[in-house]
Amino acid sequence: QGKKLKIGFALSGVTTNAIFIDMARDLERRTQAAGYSLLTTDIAEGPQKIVSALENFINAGADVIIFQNYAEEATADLMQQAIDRGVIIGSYDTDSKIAQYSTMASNYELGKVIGQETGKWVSAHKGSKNVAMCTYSKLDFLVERARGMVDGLRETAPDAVVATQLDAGFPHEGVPAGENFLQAVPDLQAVMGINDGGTLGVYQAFKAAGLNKDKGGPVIFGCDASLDGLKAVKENDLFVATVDLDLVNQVGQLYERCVEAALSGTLDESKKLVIYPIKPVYADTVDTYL
Amino acid sequence: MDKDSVLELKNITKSFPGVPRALDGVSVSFARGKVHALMGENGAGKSTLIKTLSAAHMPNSGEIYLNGKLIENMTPHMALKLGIGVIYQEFNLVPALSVAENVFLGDMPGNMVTIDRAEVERKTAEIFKEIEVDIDPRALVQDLTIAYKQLVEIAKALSRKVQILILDEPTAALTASEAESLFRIIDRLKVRGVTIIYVSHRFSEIFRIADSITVMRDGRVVQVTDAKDIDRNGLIRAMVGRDVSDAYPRRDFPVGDVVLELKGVGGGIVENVNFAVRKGEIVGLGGLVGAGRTEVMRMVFAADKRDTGHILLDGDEIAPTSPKHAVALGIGMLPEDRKHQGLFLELPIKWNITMAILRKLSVATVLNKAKENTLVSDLIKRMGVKTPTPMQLPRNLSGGNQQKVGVCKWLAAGSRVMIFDEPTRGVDVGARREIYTQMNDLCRQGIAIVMISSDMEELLGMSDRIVVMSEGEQTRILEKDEFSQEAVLFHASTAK
Amino acid sequence: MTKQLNIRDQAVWIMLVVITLIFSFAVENFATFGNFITILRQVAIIGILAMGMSFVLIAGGIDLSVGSTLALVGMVTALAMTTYQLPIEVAFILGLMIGIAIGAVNGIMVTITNMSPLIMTLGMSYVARGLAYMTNNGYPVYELPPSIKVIGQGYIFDTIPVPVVITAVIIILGTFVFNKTHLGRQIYALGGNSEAARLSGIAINQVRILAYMISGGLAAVAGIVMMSRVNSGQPLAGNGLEMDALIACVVGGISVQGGQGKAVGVIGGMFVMGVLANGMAIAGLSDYQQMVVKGGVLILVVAVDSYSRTGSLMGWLRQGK
Amino acid sequence: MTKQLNIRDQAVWIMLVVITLIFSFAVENFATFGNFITILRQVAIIGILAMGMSFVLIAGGIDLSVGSTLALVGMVTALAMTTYQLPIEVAFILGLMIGIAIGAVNGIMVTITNMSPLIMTLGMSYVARGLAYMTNNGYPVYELPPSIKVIGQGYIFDTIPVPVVITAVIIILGTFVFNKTHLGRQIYALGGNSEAARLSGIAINQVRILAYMISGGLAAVAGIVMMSRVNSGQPLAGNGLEMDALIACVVGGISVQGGQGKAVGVIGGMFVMGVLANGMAIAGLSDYQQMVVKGGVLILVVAVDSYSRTGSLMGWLRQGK
Ligand SMILES: Nc1ncnc2c1ncn2[C@@H]1O[C@H](COP(=O)(O)OP(=O)(O)OP(=O)(O)O)[C@@H](O)[C@H]1O
Ligand SMILES: Nc1ncnc2c1ncn2[C@@H]1O[C@H](COP(=O)(O)OP(=O)(O)OP(=O)(O)O)[C@@H](O)[C@H]1O
Ligand SMILES: [Mg+2]
Ligand SMILES: [Mg+2]
Repeated sequence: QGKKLKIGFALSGVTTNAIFIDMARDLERRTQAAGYSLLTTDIAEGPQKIVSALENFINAGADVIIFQNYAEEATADLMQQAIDRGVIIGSYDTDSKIAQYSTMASNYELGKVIGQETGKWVSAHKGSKNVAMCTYSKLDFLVERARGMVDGLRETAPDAVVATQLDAGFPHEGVPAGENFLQAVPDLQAVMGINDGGTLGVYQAFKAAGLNKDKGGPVIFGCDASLDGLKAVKENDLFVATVDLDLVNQVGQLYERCVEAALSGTLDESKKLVIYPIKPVYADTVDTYL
Repeated sequence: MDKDSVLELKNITKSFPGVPRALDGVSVSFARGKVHALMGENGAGKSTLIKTLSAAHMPNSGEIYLNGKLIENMTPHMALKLGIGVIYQEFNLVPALSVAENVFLGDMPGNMVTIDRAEVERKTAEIFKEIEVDIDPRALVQDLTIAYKQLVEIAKALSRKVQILILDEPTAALTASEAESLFRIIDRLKVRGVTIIYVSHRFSEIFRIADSITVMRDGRVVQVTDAKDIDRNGLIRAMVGRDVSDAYPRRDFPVGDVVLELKGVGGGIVENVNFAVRKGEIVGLGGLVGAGRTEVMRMVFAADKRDTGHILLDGDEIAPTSPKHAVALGIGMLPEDRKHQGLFLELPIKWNITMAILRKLSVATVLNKAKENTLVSDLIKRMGVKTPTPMQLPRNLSGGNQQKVGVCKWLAAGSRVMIFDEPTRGVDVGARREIYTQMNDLCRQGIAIVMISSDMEELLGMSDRIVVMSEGEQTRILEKDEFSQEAVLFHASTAK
Repeated sequence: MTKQLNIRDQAVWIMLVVITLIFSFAVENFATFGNFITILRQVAIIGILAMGMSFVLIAGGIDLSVGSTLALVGMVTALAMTTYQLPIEVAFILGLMIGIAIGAVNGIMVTITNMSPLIMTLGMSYVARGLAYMTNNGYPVYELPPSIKVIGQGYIFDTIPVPVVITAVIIILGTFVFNKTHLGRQIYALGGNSEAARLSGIAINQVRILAYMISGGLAAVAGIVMMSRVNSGQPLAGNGLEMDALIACVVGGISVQGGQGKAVGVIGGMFVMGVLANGMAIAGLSDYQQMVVKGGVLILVVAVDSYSRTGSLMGWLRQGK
Repeated sequence: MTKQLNIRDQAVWIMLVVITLIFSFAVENFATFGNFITILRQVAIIGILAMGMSFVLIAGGIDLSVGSTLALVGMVTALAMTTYQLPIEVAFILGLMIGIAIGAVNGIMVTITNMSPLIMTLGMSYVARGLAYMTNNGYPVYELPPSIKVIGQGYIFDTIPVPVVITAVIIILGTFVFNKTHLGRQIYALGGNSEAARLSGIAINQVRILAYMISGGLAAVAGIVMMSRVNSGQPLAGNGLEMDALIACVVGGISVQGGQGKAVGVIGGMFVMGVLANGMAIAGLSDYQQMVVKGGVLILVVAVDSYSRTGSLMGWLRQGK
């Protein structure tokens, strides 16, 4: 006890994506309160960046490393090396064979929930059954999520078709994507997205085109339950739902487990893998998240 | 075919966009061990002919025979291998490489893979010794002045075992003494059986070295004679198609008050230069290569930094801080290196000519294009710039015509003091005469002129006074009655 | 000469027509009025950036900082209007001044140190991007005053998007500057041969700095339009747009060597890129395929353009063999 | 002259020492042997790319396709070894040949059409990146043969990482080529004045194409090292590394204007960037701060380097005013 810990934290999008920034802020708060130091690195540039980040964390003398472990084969040796030195590793997004603790929701399963919710809506409403999709094909775990989205949609709306799809992970990418959706599929019924960022841009484009719920404009399903996504849901217009993963809290808990282990030297095997809950958030429940 | 003929051209034609007949069925042969002068007005096609010989250009049609053998699909590499060496009118050096590496560029001593640097430098030093110049083989070419670059070009051509050596205006940037050592080299090569093709606008040189003279006009060979069978006037007539008075045009109007005065100007290698120029007067600056003439006048124009001394304009001290400032004060300067300092090779001739007077041509920053057009076509006509249209790019003009464009720019500027640095470099007799007339015209309008020239005849012929410089210092001011080649040379080589 | 000039100036237009025709026939829903307006709106921002970039390119430089400048200006302007509650006009002027200041720093540094503009503006792009993030700790800025939406999302006469009008005005002004004013001529002179320009009495330092300031200022305008289009300040906005703007210029015939090209080519360049991106998106090409096609078309247009200027393949090949 | 030369060649080394000292004193855990080795390993790949890039830069071109080439080669090599079960050596040769082929296409296109190398290789970078994704539908390739791990992760004498050895060998070879061989000097000549080189009988087309092939080939080597370092083929690998390689070259004194700089500067350049990135990360600077510092240092080094060559500030300012 009373030890000054050093925490390394690496996520893809931690500099750019609101929900991930929220996580970093949360950890900042927690570390500051305890008087620990925190190193944060964005690893969106790909696995080579994870490798460098881990190397740097290890050399910096980190006691705990939490990172988005989306390419474990790339980092297996380094992770082992860190553990051998007594570092506690928290694996985010992957059930790690090596890390002491993991927390995750399978990206495929997550995608499935997005797809299922969209499908439910499509089935329940009259319309063209044409669905557009925001993807982000540069990162393979998001390719995986998109696969789940398509399968989920098919489950709950067998007659729906993914009529068009474009890469859009951020609002400024979502705006032109939304415009193109409208042009490519004039009778579009719904849009499902791999996250909130891109779909918020789509939402903006739809609003700019004068579409709204009353006019029967295409509805939007996001993911991540970011603050801005939740606010959009609360407007109770085209942005119908987002999906909550309790992300900030889950990562916070992962952090607490790792810190506990680092301080006490013992692991809580019962919490080795925590799967976070996946819950769609609609306008009626949104207030509990805000 | 002539038995002595080394090189024979048959029916060579070459066209450029906008210039359908740069070469128009040229047939000519060059004999072994002879010096062939190639003469003609600016734009006659001399450089183009040379470039087809070295495969810098591909001719549209025609045949080239070397030692009686037809050469097909020539490349520059092949031309060099066949022993055709060329010193081009425009420099072809690599600025960031050393002098030695430039001399042996494309043909460096060494084995298949590696080069032998020491050998390169040793051999270069040898060549410099032979041609009696003093350049450090390890210096970078970018640090050399234009005249030294020319000497490097010469060394470069000599570094190869040539059987035909082509020189395109090699002395345009040289003074008499460097030129003389070049002639001695040519004499020696001739004895070894090397064929020389020599392009120049300087008649004295031609009669000094040429065995035979080939005259071109409008892309055609109009006359081939033995040098001894033709005189200067005959040659001019053959070139220009009319008589051009040989003497320098006279100025017979009074000179006025002092306009520009230099007092103790120094900076760089230059120290303590003092002279004055009056209204309507041409002051010549003479000296050997690297004497610092260009440098002095660049300081006056504020193109380079001046360390000491005073410059007076109409008796008032001025301290121009930039060329823009100098131009605003009424000073103009035609630089010596037209390719790098004078022209915008990729911008239309028209734009080139008005570049120094954009402000005058515009009202509230908007250009008056009608005014620009009349001004430009007027100047093009007056100077006889040979171009299909004012929108032509200077890159596509012959060397002499490029020079005329540069002169036009400063004629347009209407400065009160004009600095001409080698104003007729590469310019043919006819056009030379035109430039001189224009300079006299400027004098008549009361403009003061400083003329830097390495052409002795021009210096003696055009100047009212000659300031002679040597190694950065002013050694003597010669008045008109003291003018002579010997006097200039004597003071130019006076050591400090 | 004249004939050659025509081919070279037209390469981009020919390509534009070809691409448009292909998409019109091959892709359902492409050739509609609505989509035409969509394309216009989508190219507007690139058009503004490209117009600014063309000043720097023709002056013999390059400006890779425009994408980040756009983001920083968007963030600062958005924050000024929200967190700091400044009047909209003040926020806009602040944004513009930041853009111009960034341009001035680029220009002054390049001028004083004579460093490569590529590196200077690349470095500046990192700095400006980092600052854009830092202004709001990485978060976007939402809840802008509703009245600014008209800039990015509004229409004139109910059909022409406001950003398109802004771009059109900027391109007309830019073309005027290049063709009719002495500043335009001086920019060509600077890019064509800076030493000759200096010795012609042109204040090349001023002209160069001005060119970068224009580029920075127009990046700021683009930033404000983007902010309004996305209805928020986004720190990642404009990421990579510097390359798109550069491509629009080069495809439009403006040489990265400086001193060459016509500002009007920017229009052709931005439409080639815009039609291509929109057409492929509507056709449903995957992102991967889009990358390949975009790269291929870029190479093709510039290769044809450049080749038509430098003349015969075989001649060239033989020469340097 | 000699004095000037010294300053100019040493700017990068002085900067390196300064940065290293600052980090050593200010940042705990920076100045350790382990971290020194880490930095070496982290710069190795950039060093390989930068060495290749320096050939193209000195020849007067630029190669923005190396990052994508690295990814494509990594993917193809990985697939060849896994899905297609080819022997490791065959897969490596295949990867190398792809890199060299990409370089050849770059070089040939630039040579034939005389187009801007910036645009050609930028276009190629899109194409190669798209292809890298397409080879395995956007997914990485895992489960490589264990034996290849040694290339990216192994050690020699238990201390020196294998990638570092590979980089060292490549830099030594590259320096030899530049300083001692005909090809090296011809590359300088080509970059310094291509027309002079041509008329001196240098086969400039061949030399240029060769330079691009070397760059492509070394990008392929970097791709194989990267593949082994991350123990998988990754379509996103090398993203942005072309800029880092370019920066390493320029910081090391290699001019983007061509014809100038020393290959050995690449070492200094890559260490400045590597030490900076590592030191800031260990110091716990945020990514935003890192961006700002990286941009600032880039500007600073190149500005100082360039300024020390072009001489006095006031003189320059006065002249072009
Ligand atoms: N690359 C080119 N493109 C277009 N026209 C050209 C080109 N090179 C030369 N010309 C034209 O060909 C003609 C012959 O030019 P050339 O350079 O051979 O003349 P020259 O006799 O060497 O003249 P000078 O004495 O001025 O050097 C001129 O009309 C010139 O404008
Ligand atoms: N041996 C040399 N090698 C290289 N440069 C030299 C040498 N001697 C003098 N110089 C340079 O020559 C310059 C002076 O030349 P400047 O151009 O002013 O002379 P100039 O009389 O106009 O002669 P020219 O223009 O014919 O060379 C100085 O900058 C000096 O550094
Ligand atoms: Mg000529
Ligand atoms: Mg001189």
